[in-house]
Amino acid sequence: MQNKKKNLLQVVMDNLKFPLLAILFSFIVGALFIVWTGHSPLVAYRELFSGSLGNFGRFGESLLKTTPLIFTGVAFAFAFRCGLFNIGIEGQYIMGAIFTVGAGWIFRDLPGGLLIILLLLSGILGGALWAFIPGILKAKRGVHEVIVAIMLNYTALYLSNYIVRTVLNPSVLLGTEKKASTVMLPEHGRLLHLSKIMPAFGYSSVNIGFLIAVITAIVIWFVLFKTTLGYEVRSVGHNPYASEYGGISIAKNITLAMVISGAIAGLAGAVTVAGLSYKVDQAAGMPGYGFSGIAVALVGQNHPIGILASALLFGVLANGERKMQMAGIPKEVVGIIQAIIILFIAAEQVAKYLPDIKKKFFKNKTQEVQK
Amino acid sequence: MVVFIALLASALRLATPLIFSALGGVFTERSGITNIALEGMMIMGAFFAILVTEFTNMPWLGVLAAMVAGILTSMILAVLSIHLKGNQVVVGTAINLFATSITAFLLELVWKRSGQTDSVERALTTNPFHFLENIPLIGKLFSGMTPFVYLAFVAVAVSYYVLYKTPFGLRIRAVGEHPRAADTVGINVYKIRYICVGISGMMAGISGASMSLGTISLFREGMTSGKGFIALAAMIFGKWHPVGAMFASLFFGFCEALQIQASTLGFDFVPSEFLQMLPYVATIIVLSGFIGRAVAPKAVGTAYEKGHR
Amino acid sequence: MAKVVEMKNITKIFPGVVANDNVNFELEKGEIHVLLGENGAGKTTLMNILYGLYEQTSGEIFVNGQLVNIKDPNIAIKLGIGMVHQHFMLVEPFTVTENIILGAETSKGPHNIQLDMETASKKVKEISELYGLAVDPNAKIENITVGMQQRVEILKTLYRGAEILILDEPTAVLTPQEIEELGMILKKLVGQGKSIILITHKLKEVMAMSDRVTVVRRGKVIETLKKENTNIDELAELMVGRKVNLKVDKADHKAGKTVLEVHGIEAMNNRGSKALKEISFGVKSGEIFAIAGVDGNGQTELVEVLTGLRKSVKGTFSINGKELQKVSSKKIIDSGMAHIPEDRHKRGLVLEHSLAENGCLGNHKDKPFSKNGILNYDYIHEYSQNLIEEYDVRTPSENVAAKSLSGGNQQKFIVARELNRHPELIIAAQPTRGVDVGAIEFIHKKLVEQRDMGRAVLLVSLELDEVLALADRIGVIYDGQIVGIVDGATANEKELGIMMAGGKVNK
Amino acid sequence: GCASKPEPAAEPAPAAEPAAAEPAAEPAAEPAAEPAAEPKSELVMGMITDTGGLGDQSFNDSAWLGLEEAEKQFGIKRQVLESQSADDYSPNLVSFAEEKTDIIYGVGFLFVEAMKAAADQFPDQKFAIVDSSGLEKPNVAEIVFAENEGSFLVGVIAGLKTETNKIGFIGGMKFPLIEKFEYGFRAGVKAVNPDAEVIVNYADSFDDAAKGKEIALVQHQAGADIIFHAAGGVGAGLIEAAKEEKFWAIGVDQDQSHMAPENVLCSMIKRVDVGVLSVAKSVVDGNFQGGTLLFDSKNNGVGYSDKAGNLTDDLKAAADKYLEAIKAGTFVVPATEAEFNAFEAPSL
Ligand SMILES: Nc1ncnc2c1ncn2[C@@H]1O[C@H](COP(=O)(O)OP(=O)(O)OP(=O)(O)O)[C@@H](O)[C@H]1O
Ligand SMILES: Nc1ncnc2c1ncn2[C@@H]1O[C@H](COP(=O)(O)OP(=O)(O)OP(=O)(O)O)[C@@H](O)[C@H]1O
Ligand SMILES: [Mg+2]
Ligand SMILES: [Mg+2]
Repeated sequence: MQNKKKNLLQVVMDNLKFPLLAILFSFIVGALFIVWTGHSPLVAYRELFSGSLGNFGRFGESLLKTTPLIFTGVAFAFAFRCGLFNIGIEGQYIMGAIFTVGAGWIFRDLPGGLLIILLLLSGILGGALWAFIPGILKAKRGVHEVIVAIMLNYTALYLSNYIVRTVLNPSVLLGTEKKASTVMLPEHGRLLHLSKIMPAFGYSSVNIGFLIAVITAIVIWFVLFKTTLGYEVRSVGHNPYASEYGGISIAKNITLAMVISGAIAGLAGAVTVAGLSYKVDQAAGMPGYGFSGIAVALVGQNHPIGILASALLFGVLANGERKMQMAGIPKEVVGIIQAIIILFIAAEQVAKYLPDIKKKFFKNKTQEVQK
Repeated sequence: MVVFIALLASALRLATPLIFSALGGVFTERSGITNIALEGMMIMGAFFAILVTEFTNMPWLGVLAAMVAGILTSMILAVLSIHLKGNQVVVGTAINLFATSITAFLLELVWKRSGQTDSVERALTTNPFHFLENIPLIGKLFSGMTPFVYLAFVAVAVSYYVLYKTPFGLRIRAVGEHPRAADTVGINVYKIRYICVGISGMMAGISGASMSLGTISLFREGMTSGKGFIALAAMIFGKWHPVGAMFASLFFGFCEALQIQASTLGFDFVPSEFLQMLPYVATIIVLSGFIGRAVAPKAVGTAYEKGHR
Repeated sequence: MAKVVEMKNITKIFPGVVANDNVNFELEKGEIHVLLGENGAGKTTLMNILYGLYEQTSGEIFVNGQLVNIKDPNIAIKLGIGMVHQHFMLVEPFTVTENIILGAETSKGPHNIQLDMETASKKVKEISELYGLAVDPNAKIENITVGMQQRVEILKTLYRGAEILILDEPTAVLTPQEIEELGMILKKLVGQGKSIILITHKLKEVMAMSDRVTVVRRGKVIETLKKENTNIDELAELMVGRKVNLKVDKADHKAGKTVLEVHGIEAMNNRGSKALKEISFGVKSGEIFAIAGVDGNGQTELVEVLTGLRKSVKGTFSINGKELQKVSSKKIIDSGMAHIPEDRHKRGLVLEHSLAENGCLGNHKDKPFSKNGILNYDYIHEYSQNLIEEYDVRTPSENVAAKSLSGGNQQKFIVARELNRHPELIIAAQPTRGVDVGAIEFIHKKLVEQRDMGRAVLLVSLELDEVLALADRIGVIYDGQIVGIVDGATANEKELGIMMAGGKVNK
Repeated sequence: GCASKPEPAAEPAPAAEPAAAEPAAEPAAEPAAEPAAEPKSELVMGMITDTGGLGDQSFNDSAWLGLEEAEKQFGIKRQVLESQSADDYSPNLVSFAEEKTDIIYGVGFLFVEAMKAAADQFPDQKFAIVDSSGLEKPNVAEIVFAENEGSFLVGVIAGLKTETNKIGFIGGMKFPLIEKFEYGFRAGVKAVNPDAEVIVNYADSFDDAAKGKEIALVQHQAGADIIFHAAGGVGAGLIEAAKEEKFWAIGVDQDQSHMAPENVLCSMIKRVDVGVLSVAKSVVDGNFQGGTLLFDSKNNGVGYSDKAGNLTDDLKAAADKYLEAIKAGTFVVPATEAEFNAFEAPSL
């Protein structure tokens, strides 16, 4: 038992070492850029962190920013565990959001609790449907999911715009004037703000969507590591041939993993709509959650619990960025910091190479071959 | 007829940046590297083309700068994915984010405002072969044709020649299919891959320049609007072949031109959103094998480890 | 005799493995020198060092008397060394000519930038005629036979002007006739002044083809002998390190009812051509039925069909009367089938999973491994601990990743898992490939034990010795057909060899 | 046009007159009344862009210009937050509110719902929203413009100027605000030249300048010799095309003639800067009030401008004739498709 605990600590340390290094490094590079703009990095970073952690309200706003990142990070990680690269979270999110609004209209007369559950389920359905396409095409026809998903992202964007402009437009449903957004979600279909339970959150609009996100992460952790479904998904991700040999259907698991990933992405859309925006706007571009989700998942080592931490980091960065902007520091600095974190994590092998390089240096011997 | 020529001319212009980037994609993927960073390299190219032209007033120097910027950006992908064996798609994603941020950052630094640079005085937006426009009937096809349009087709021919008619091309294709086989006959797999990623950076750089210097003579944030991803799709659509990639790019260009011309052609009863979806949906259908299966180079996406079996 | 290659005190250390330990090796001009050793003895490693694919940890190499530093294959090629690898290094969508000239292209045009395919084709033709290696220079690799592919590999080295040829297990994929042809080609090459290193662990080939033999065991050179001065038994003993008893002790078999019934099975291979043609046979309880044959005659496809990993296009098969040709592999497992796969890394294990998680692969959906979709890790761990203990798998614990085990121990773990299913039918495909002698004996013993317990065992093996030692009945597969079924006790090697080559035996 | 006192426009008439008055035409050129006399105020004014962000060549830039002017005139401090996505609107509002910013501008009609919620949440906080009305909150000033009127005027100019009887319009995205430009413009063309055809395209973007150029080229090839845009950054492509192919572009929001003096015929003017500045002034003066502030032709909130001098006197005279009629309420300029279809050109 003693032994096991030590192992756990070691595992945690091993997994943390690298992301922490990456974060540190990218903050240093970020500082160089800040200096370049003639600002003090110390001031900038103080603004950044006070703006996101300075008081409960601000912290609440950071959690609000964190919420969709948890979802999209976990969504990405789940597919990734099955060896799939779900770059289509963007589109699945959009579909989840628009489905939610649609359901909000159709079921507007249902009582609150039931309506909210239906809304979340609709979001899940929207995302899942959209992810089913690349999933089934990969499983049955071997089409690369990345390309299909990219194509579907744009398709979702335009489809959503069309729906906003016509089907769900207040001018169509309510006969009022035409708007660039859908009808609003009815009041009783909106998620409760946490400040209602914990007044300390004050003005912050962080809502129970955050709790849903955390629960989702925990559930996905359980599914991945404690259930046969997760076992099969991970097996297929590591070795599809062996999985097939063990009676596991590759096609089924690929499709399922993609669908679940999309469902989580869709849930992100649902929670954002029901907890924050209450509608969907006509948009000229992607919301960008998909790409952030990839980053969050990678920094979190594709582990749901790690993702909770890394989503919080990215949420803090994104929220704190506001205060940096207010202090006159270009918002791009945060983008650069994020890019460098991802690059660093992507090149994880650097760390593995370091000992090798050392060895070479000292012994000047043979090239080592990694298994 | 006039409308058709206009449509064609429009498609050619819209396809030009796609052709360059898709060719870049062909080179990288043929050598075994997935290149999702085309978009980022295009952004870099578009920006530095304008930056250098702004300060030197020599647009061709701007194009050169775009190429260099593209190549340098591509080297991030090369080093991280070839030597350090990082996940190629992840590295690409990061490069895209990086390029978006850094260009916006430099834009503010240099022009003291955000969003958009000034127009450069001299750009490359005009047809270098004006006499072609006097050809009866099809002359209109050439109006608004920038040097980049011609260059794109030259690039297709050169790429085809290099890939299929030279020893270097043979080696590229071998490295993408079976790097170990190439290694055992003394071909430096890493070197080939570096060169190919570099070529893609160069191509995407020109592609970006064709949009900034060649089209609107300024740089705007977000101006590439996902064209790098479309180029990637065009490359796959074109079955990893330069000529195929060209036709796929033309198809995408044509779809967009069609959408623009919808009202003149009289089918604006189709909601524009659906016309916009057309190329994407078409790609999915093609990829699904309903029109013919495309086969990727075997080794694409996997890092090659020397001395490993 | 001039020494063309001298390798002195070569040591190569991989993380955790000493693949070559102070090895000395010499090749004389105009000889065929066999490098003999068991799987994993270090033969390939030594040759990879000579060819510049690996760098030695220590030691020196002399080629034609010159001390050389072969950092990469380019240098080896310049020194006139050519290598035909164990796994062919051919680019499938390329033509024969393209493969041959790759890396040594002829060019023309200004600045020599253009590929000159005509000249290349001509040269390929010339060389292939000179050495009697007939190939079609314009055929695509994916469309020619394995034997042809091997010729292309040899041509590749000759095209580059190789004087020293290394062939790594060239016969594993060949039919007896092709092996004979290869022997003639090698003689011809030697006649033209080339020197050849031939890697194999097949003793008969040594006697047939070599001038001298160097025996390697566990990374060390045991001895170098002239062929005339040795015999098969001595070589076997040197290779393994002790008297080998190729006979496995087993009692007479008492076959019972037919467990596996295969009837008229046909299936395609990955390239879409027919790999199995009207295969029919049965395996009874209490017997070991072996499928013998040269690699690539449909064995892999047959096993895949029977285990549900490949769909058959025609025919039926059943376990205990239950028809299974259209069901999933999980259903087949549940019908009482256990499967030791031919490729443990590809099929047998999820290398990144722990041993515990590998131990329940295939059973993970069954009680008590899981209930209502939730895994019972306590039981899974306990179960794997038992497997490890019972089958003497050398590992620190069941928590380590499967990839950290040695090949032999991985194989033992797979055998443990499969046999512990208490199956009615065991399909063992190349169960001892690439494992050391100790493990081989252990696995053989286990298989016989299962037979004696009344289970049906289908053994698919490329090693004729293994087949002869274990089988009660032997079916010979050739070109996707069972060309004959003979009794294990009375079968002899010569008879089987003829059948494996597609010949008819008149009795 | 010459500066005339603007009338308080909206229904709940704001006590404070929109301070836009004086510098209506060239605010930057005319120094403020008594800049030195004004004590440096400690006021902080925050502005939140929509997803277009700064550099959109449209209302975000223009609003920022208004605050720049306020900074110059009243010594206030201005801060900006750029929204990355629609989900940022509400948190960005809250962020400023939490800092007790003296007034918060939300630029763009998409802010409306977020603004409504924020206004309830922070009843003591002053807000202003650009391009939207109908909130009717005491702490939200709503700055709206009669884009259709300005567009009508340039439509008149285009309708008279065209030689091919074909005129182009490029919109950013097809939503009501942009349609207001479209139908106002088309009504203007129709009023003076019922035979002229208006080719309409939407770019579905406010950034894709390349597409803007392509649309312009296509419209030009289809015969259009004058093209008007209401598409933010996409317009850069139109103006580039006009420069190359030597036809006329009509700018939007601000005078865009500097981008191509020889090819920008004139610009439709929408004084977001003035709107923003006037609300800023009301804050400085301490008479801020919620409610709608309409900027239309009457108070020179919209109009046309021709800094490059490309308009002949005839054209100007014609446009001014309609301007006066609009001011006088002789006719109402359509803003939607339905209104346009019902629109009868007035005979002046
Ligand atoms: N790339 C490598 N990295 C680490 N260990 C290796 C590598 N290649 C071989 N080995 C180890 O070196 C030893 C010798 O392997 P080698 O392939 O040379 O054997 P071999 O005699 O060719 O066997 P076979 O008959 O199976 O081909 C083995 O124990 C193997 O595990
Ligand atoms: N990179 C490696 N690291 C450690 N051991 C390795 C490595 N590659 C191969 N081996 C081991 O070396 C031994 C020989 O490897 P090899 O690749 O020849 O496979 P094999 O199982 O012998 O197959 P074959 O019968 O086709 O030769 C095997 O036991 C294998 O597990
Ligand atoms: Mg081997
Ligand atoms: Mg070997």
